[in-house]
Amino acid sequence: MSEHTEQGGNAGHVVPVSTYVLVFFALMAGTALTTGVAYIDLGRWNTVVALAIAVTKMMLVVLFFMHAKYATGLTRIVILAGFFWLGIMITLSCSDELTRTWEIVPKGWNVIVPFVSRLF
Amino acid sequence: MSTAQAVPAESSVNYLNANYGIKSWLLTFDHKRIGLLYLASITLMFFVGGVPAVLMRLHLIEPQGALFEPETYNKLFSTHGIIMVFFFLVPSIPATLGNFLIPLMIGARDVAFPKLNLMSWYLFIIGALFALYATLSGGVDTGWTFYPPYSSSYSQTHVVAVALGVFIAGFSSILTGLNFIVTIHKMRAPGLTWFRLPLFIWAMYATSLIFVLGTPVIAVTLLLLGAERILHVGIFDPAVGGDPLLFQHLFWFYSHPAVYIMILPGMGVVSELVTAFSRKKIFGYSFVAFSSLSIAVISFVVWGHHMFVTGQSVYAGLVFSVLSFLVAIPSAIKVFNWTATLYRGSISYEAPMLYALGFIGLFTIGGLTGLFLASLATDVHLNGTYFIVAHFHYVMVGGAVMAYLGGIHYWWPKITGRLYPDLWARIAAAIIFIGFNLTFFPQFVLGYLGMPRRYAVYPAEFQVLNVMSSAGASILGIGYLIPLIYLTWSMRYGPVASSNPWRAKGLEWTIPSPPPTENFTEIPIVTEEAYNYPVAEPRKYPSAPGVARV
Amino acid sequence: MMIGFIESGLNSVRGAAAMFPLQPPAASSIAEGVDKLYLALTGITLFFSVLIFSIIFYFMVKYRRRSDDEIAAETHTSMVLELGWTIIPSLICVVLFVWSSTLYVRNSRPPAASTEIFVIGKQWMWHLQHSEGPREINELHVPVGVPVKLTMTSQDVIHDFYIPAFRVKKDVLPGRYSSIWFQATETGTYHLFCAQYCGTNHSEMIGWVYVMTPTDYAAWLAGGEKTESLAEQGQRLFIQFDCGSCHVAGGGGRGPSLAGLYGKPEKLASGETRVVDESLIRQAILVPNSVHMPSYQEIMPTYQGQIDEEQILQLIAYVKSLGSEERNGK
Amino acid sequence: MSELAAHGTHPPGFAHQFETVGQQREAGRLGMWVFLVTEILFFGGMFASYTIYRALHYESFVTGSHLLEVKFGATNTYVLICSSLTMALAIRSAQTGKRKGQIILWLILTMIFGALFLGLKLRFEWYRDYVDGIVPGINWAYNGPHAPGVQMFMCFYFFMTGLHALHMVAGLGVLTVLVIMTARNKFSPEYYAPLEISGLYWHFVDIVWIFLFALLYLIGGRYPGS
Repeated sequence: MSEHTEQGGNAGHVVPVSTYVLVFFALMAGTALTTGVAYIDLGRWNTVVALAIAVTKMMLVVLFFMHAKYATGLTRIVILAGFFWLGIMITLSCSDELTRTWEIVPKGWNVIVPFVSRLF
Repeated sequence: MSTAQAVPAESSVNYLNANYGIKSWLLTFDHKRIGLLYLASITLMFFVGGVPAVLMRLHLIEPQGALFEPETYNKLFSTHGIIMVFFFLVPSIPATLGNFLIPLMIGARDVAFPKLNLMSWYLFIIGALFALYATLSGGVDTGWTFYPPYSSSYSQTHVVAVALGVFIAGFSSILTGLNFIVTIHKMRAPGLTWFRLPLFIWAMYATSLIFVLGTPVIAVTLLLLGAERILHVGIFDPAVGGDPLLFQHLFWFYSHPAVYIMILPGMGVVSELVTAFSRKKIFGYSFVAFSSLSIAVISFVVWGHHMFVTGQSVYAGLVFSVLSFLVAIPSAIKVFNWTATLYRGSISYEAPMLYALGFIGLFTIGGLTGLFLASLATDVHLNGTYFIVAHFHYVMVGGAVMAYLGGIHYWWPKITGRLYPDLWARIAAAIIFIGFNLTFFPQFVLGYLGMPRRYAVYPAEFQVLNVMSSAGASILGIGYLIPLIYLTWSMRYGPVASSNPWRAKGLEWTIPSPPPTENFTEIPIVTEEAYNYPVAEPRKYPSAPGVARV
Repeated sequence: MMIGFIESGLNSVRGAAAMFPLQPPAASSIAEGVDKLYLALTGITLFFSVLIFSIIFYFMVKYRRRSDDEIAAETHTSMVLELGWTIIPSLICVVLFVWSSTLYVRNSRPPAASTEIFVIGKQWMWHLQHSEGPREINELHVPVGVPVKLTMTSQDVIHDFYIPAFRVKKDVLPGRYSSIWFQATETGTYHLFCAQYCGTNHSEMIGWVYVMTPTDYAAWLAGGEKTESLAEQGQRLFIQFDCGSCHVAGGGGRGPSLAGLYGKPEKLASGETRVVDESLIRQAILVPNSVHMPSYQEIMPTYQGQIDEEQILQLIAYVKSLGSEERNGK
Repeated sequence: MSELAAHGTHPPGFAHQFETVGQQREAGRLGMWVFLVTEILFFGGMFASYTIYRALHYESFVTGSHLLEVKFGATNTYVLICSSLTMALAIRSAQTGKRKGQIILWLILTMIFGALFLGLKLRFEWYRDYVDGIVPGINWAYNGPHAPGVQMFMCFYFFMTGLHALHMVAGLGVLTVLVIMTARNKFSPEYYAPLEISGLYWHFVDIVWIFLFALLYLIGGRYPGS
């Protein structure tokens, strides 16, 4: 599967056309699926499903089209750092925005559940 | 390490005399020349931002305001803040010393992307021109924080032009940070492992992380603010369900880490200075190195302490408070390690060392007073008062600017190939230290007494302390002018510097002063740790040839 | 003779302290706690600053370079030291966090039986409205020893209500209510500042807080023009806007009865349960559909633009008074 | 520059500050990934605001979402996925040393899909929105339920899709340059870094759209009564 065009690990990885086509069809199917699911009443889960499919599609693009699957550890750390920091921003701003109306100090899961469920 | 051949600067071709003319500067891709372009432009911005500060202190001598209408005063503090934060402090050490030194210190011929580097400078200049245009054509009166709905719906001044300037200058930061990260990862000389890097490089790496991860957020936030102001649509405006506090969250997501953009490079400089002038390996290398990284990371999770009194939820307040305390620890580790480095050293007191010691002292006070603001109960009283003003000036001026000046003095012989009069430099350092404390210490007291910041007029009982502060400011102002004069003088008339006038360690001191355009004739192979000063007791320090001293 | 000397010395120190106060007047029940924490923090700051400064100074002198060719002696990184100056500051921070947060959380909750005063900030003045009716501008009269709760909102930009002597401060935001409370402990006159930059005359958005003995305060309330109480003003508005045609007292109308509603948790159509407080009533008047109750139709029109912040406060006071009447009746 | 002679022959596209071709390629790749991280946080600022406001004004956002037509959003998603595939194939052609005609073909196809995306967006969405009066700040005539919240949703819709479209336009510019460079025989299996790096950017813009489609068009579902 791996076919290097140059000496050492620097060279770009050549991905077989079949893999690209497979990923392509998976992406198309994912789009059809997410569109279709939107017309079924799943309550709160509609958003969860839509986001889950979007994340899966993103993973496919990042891993195969963008060659992250064949990239160095450093590249992967860079990608993860981006999402980690996005996570920091969203979580901590929500920790204020979504808890302002709280009257009583909720305990344990009582904190997490209403907090998370408001996002979906 | 390849040994230095101290070539007399006059006779050799170096980056300064390789070619001449405006074009050779404005179209240069040489990181050293770009560093100097930044040096010139931010020095200009420093004095542009300094004039309003002087006028403000003069105005505040009298409780009713000695000089201006409140409207003008508001524009003065806004201009001072915007210029100093976005156009001086943020680019100060990274863009000048960072650009100049990173390739030299890691044994590279240039940064990874020289064209991008020049583009960063042009973006900075374009951003600065917008800010200057806005200032000259009537100014802006929102403060550097641009809080809506005042900035989006009520202010009658040039908010959009300034925001655009900051937006564009932001991209300059992003590209600089990107360039540095790639350079430090990919351009290190053979043998120069991460734990052999000078601590300045670690600090610049941590700074670049903040540039890259924080700056895009302020960019998009200002974009949203501009759109709200131009199109009159509701994003942060509560009149249509928007939340003005969301702006503050996004703003401080960048602007709190931005404080560390200002101080981390200063910490890096001080690590270099303390080792060079005590001729010792740094105490606790890995602790100092990792504290830089942890400061960079923690800086992103503490922003809510700017919002303890804004009506942020109590729960978020508690989370942000505990995280804010966390950032004190790596800072403390650094201070203790610098102090311990002095132990049994061979300490000399040239001007750069005076700045470095001044930095440690002032940063200690600045950092410790931060504890008052991380503590929820005291922050409620102190937030929005002069206590805040004093605290962040201790960190940013007492800290960052002292380190910047120390660094400029330390590497000046390398940059220009000339020495400056050390006596004058020491006098200036002392004047700045004294002037600084006289200016800002009274403001701690003012803040505790309850005087709010951004007040054009104030109750008469605060006058004594305000006059003290203004008196100190006049000393501080003079202090800043002295280096400008003798450094400019030395460029032409200063004694010629050897390649290593301080007998310091580091790759940058192994090449001629000023360095040749390609930095290293042969890329060095590094075989030793940073700051590997000789230690065996009876041996004499080997004399470097061609040392010239004032 | 000696004693007299010391006394005169002390007096001159006191005189200097009066000229150079290092502490603002402390005139509320929470001021002492905050000041203690402040003092502790100052102590920590002084201790570490002095420590660092003296060590540096000592090393500077002791290890000064005596000849140009001198080299340093070898030292090694000590794990004990590194851990020591990591752990000790961490412990100090933990103590400070717990101390300050306990104080903050305790200070953030007003006692149940607080006198209520409403504050509206606008460029560049403070409107203060007592429940009993009197209105003030840039002046606030409060009785000593009674907990006072301020419910605050802004008509334009963000302001900040700050009384240094009480150690209380809170941003006053447009579009929502924020609140603080205090219990004055010393009679006197104290500064009131706006501490969030709000435009041209920000520094003139200041005033005075007069803390009076209860009898003086009662006299002050009784004096001046006879005004309706806030709830009575709200009731007039309630009639004027014909709110009662839907919100029929005793229930059965197209909207919920408002009696006894205040302070009760209510399940909303969105599935959320919220306590009926000032913010919720305000939202119900301005954006009714966002908080409507499941058993009623979404028919209430918005009153956005037809009613100002002051009138909303009057209506809130009226709704609250309905609650208390019902409870009194039981 | 003068010491380049020391490195023997000058490989195509080799810059003087690097020691080896591999170093240069890795630097370029890392640089682009770091840039994409800044892009994540750039769009992230909007995603964060969107998430918070959506949580606070859920019903308004659902109402606003229903003003958008899923069929156009979905079509454009398909179009962008196609363009991502052709972009990947263009790079592969260069990697494996195919004739330049083939590389150009894939690049042009990518550009056609990109332009198609923008065309659809402009003609069938933004233009109609403008006619229908649901463009906040420019032509706003909406008077249905939840008007303030819907306006806020539409603001975010236009900012996010607008910024995304700007990135597409920039990408089309980059692709044009790549076509010219390919035509001038700049690329070979040894040197195709500009293609590879631009590809990363193009795929990233695709990913942003994948999320925009899910968040803007599909939230709250499209089933009757949602």
